[in-house]
Amino acid sequence: MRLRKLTVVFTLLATIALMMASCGGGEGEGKGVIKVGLTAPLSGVGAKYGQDCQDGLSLAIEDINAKGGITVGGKQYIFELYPADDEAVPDKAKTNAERFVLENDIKFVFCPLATCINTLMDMNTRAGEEFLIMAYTSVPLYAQRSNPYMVTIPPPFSSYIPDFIKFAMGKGWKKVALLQTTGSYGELWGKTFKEAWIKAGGTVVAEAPASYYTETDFTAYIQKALAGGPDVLFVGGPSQPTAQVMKQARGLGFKGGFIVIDQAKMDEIADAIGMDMMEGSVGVLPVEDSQFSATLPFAKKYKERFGRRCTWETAIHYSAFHILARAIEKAGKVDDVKAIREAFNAPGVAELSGDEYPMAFDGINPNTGALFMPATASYVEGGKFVPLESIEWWKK
Amino acid sequence: MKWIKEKLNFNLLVGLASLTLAALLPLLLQRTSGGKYNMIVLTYAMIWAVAACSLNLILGFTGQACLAHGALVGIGAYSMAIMVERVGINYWLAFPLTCLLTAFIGFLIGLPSFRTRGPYFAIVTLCFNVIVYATFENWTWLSGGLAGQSFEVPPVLASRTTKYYFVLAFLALTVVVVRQIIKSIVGASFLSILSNESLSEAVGISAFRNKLLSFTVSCFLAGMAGALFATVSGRVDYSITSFLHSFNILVYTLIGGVATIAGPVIGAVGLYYLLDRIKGFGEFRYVGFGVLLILIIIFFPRGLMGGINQLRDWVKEKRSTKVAPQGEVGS
Amino acid sequence: MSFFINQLIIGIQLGSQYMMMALGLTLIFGILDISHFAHGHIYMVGAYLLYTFSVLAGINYWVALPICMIILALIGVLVERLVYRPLRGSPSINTFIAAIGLLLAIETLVRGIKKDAVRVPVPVDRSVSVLGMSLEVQRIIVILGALLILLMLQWFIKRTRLGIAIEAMAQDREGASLVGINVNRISALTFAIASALAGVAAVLMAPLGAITPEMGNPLILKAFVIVVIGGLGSMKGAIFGGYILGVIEALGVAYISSTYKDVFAFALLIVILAFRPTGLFGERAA
Amino acid sequence: MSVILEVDGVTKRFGGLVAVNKVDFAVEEGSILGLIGPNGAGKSTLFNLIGGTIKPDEGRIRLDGKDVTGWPAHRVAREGVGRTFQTTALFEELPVYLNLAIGYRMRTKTNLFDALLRTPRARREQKEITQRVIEVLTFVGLGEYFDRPAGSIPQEAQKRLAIGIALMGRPRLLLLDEPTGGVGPEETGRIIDLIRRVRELGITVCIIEHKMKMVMGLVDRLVVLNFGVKIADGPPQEVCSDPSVIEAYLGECIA
Repeated sequence: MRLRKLTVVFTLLATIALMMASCGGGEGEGKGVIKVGLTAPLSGVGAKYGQDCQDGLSLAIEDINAKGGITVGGKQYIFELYPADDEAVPDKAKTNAERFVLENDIKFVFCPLATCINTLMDMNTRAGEEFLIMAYTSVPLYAQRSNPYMVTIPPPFSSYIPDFIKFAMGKGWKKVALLQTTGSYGELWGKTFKEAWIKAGGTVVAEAPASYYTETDFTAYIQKALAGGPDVLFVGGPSQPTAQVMKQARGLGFKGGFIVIDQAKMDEIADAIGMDMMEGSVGVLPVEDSQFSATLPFAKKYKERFGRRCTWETAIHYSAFHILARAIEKAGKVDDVKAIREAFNAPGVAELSGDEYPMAFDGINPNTGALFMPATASYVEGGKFVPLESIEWWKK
Repeated sequence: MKWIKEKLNFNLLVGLASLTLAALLPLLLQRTSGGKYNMIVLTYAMIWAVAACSLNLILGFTGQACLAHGALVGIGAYSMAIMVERVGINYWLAFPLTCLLTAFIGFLIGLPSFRTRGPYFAIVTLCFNVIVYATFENWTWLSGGLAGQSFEVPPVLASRTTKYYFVLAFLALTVVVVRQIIKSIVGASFLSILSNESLSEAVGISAFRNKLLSFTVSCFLAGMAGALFATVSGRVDYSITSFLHSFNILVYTLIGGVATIAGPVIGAVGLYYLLDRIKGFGEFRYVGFGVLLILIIIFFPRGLMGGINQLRDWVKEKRSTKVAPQGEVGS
Repeated sequence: MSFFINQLIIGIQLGSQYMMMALGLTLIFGILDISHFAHGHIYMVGAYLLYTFSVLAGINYWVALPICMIILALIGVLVERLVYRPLRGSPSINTFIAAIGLLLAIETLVRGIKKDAVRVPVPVDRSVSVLGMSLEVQRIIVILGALLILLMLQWFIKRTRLGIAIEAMAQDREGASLVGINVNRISALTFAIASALAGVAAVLMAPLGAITPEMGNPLILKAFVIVVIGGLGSMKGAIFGGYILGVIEALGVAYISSTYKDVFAFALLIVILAFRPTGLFGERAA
Repeated sequence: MSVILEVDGVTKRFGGLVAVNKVDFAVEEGSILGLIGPNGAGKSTLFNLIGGTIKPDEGRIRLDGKDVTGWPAHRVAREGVGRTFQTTALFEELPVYLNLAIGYRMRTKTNLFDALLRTPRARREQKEITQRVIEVLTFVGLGEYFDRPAGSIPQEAQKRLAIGIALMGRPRLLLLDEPTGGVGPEETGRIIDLIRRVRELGITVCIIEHKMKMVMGLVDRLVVLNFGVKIADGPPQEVCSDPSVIEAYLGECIA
């Protein structure tokens, strides 16, 4: 018995030692290396989301490095990605960022979650430890407090709302029932949408937000929503449960339309429940129906390689990374965060064409650091996605 | 009692030595930026060690499995941040107030909960945690929603090194508090409930009151862990109230060694550090961690410290020919 | 009125699922004193097994049902053998830690194999109209299936030698081992039955939703709440508790607040336990 | 002599079963009362009722004239009732001296703050506890085991320890539930001797016992229970010749 115990102890110790040993990262070669951090949920519920983001960055780095990297101040540099799991918990994102900055000497950190970005914003301006946050969130955090070293990639979620409402009202739908996810993000969306909807002359007949993360059966919620006799349901959270809500609503005899918040991906919903059930839905345009000519080939290449559907997370991270690379090149320095952030403002840097990149960008707001990425909604009619005109929200 | 004194002195010596070591560590760590990172990780780890010690008081020494410590730490963190930022109370006043508030909330939870026993109590506290989490997640006025509640730390505590020492001081205080309680007749009453509840009732110890007392103290310390968390992180959001934290604290306590004074500290600091270090292994690290948990709990049911104690007893047994210490019962 | 009745039916269907999970848990607790917190993950594995057989291998849904049950029962036996048996006699908090380790390992493993959520088609893809509101046939199958399973289990417990041994052990563990009941065999059997029950629940419920590695988490919490409300180890408690919680949840969403639904369900439990510290059907504390 | 314990028409039902049925008796101060009866007669239940572990459905229990019916166990204990349990109850993982110290807890006033700050009161009481532990340790003769975990000492020593724990709080009434159960004849003598010495301290003793020989020589009075009902009450010799008792015991009593 004692011997067995000892064996176990030694095995454990050996495993731990091995783990520790193999923790050291690989060293760069002759060229200079620019390290880029990503803190995202890479395990747990959000693992797929984080993986999509990581894939976008990895592909971009692969492509750039294959072309020999970038030239900064006459020296060749290649990129290296440091992904770290934060399990969608802000204080883990925070320690990840601390590690990036202190252990890995990283100056650029991508982060795809609003709560986590918030904690990063507390720390990226410390003297001597500055880093640039590449924020992937449709919550306009810059509106609440400015951060000199933050670049926000996607459009604010509110830019979709006018199109959503115009579409729904155009169908003659006036009564909406709110059925989006609970939690802070869902609440924010719900509140903003509700105000706009009422302002546009609509009414809210029922409110039954459900926890998309823990519920598996939404019938009770849907029945409550349907009891008010709505023309259209406001739904959305992660794609899978959103699909579930829509399917069950149809199962319960709902014939109207759906307004789907941007967190849910229309193509994933279509995969899950088919286009028939989505008739009359409006949401974010799916990747494969993009108006940009470079998107579809990118998505195809991605699918061939990873066997999974390409999401906007991947496409947008891929594109945004190229903007970052250009800014570094333009700044002529690899570690001066201030200069690099300013280089984003230079003409041409934050402008990508949709013919070359899966997502087009049209510049940056020099003050807030929000990139100008068009928001495009689409609705489902006759079993097909019909894109609406892309919204150049920054012009309003 | 002489022999106790000898043993205590040995433990005291080990404790003081570790404290000195911990106090000297920053001098080394400060030199490199990688070291600074380790300091941050250790600071967080020590906060969880405070929480684990607080759980140990109610779980290890009183025998009541509480699964609400995540919520309690969260309540502490939020109350600290809200008191300082929204109410405008001075930091140094808010700190003790936070501990007292958390203790009071714990007292209120304890009143109905301690009517139940064993697994029932565990589930009641787990439910409380779920309620707290759902409330903080959805009631954005209270929790600050996605942004959470930001928190201005007094300038004295701004640097990493002072934060480290600040947390270390409170960890040391926690250990001393737990020790003082456990080595006293008050702690003996707690132990008696853990050991045999009906007998302790029969010798005039009210199990209900003592459990409540132990739980209230435990909540006080959990609130302190929360206040420290707010101090170190500078921002509190609803994820801190998650019951996953309760599970983590429980794991730290049990793996380190339940019902020992050093166990929870070793468990929390060791495991937190280890889990941070193996982040690079991708998702599958949790398969390994899960299996590791099972193996440890099977082969070392009393945790690491329990294992060490067993080993020590075994060595002692081998070495010494037993001398009955007749008539040496002096204090 | 029809809205109320519809919510009631939904509640009963939710309750059927809860009941099947809670029954397994309460059996395991009553007989072995184990808080099998990984039971929800066994359920999740069951759903993935269904996906494997019915979607990937193309086996008929109704044929896949018993296969999944059997495989899950074997997994249950394995879990008992490898994880819980070495822990027999140690404090229940230790088995709880082991359960946490187990669920971490299972969930991560499954997610590592299949990252995306999967779905299985509904075997009877139709809806019927009940009092002016339509209802998927699968829901009725869940309700009836659960009842059938319940009856079979009752028959097994009351009429077969093994079943009687199980009940005897649930009521008096020490006594049972004294009269020569083989404890090892009974615990393996208990895990097999509980896991098979989870398998039925998974197979019946899976077509109604997405299959994800974390689908067991909310369910296990609810199931534990039910077991505790009903009284640990009480089968009657698990059955009633399951239906009660399902109905309360459905009505709570409809008439109180959907956002704070869980808060009400869990608060209810605290209130119940404050007045009946050992649950509704648990034996009274001396 | 005054009556210290008065049991007045006490009834306890478990489900449909009446475990204790309208039992009344009184115990005089300084005496030893024996409580006998076949298995399942309700003797231990009666002790649990007196000790406050369970509450009676009917009837009153008075200590020194004070009505303690339905009081929780810890309050009854503070009134001066010490007790042992049928299956020897100890704090098994804790060392013997701590077992005893816990028994004295109810006589101390040290609170949490005293303990944290080691106030003069805490120190004084700590000394007091130590003294009392030594006293009792010597009295029950467990000095050699004082630092051993209580669960690891011999069966008979455990029985004496259980009595010691009950004695720590200076009880006036001691309830002993089969103090010699499962103990060999030689060691039984030591325990009986201990009980006699307890009585010499002026402590009233109620004792449940199966070993008739031992009971006969020890007690001043006998109460006999059968199926929850008191069937006899009086001096030992008198009770033993009672025909209903002989019937209940199938003549075993005389032996």
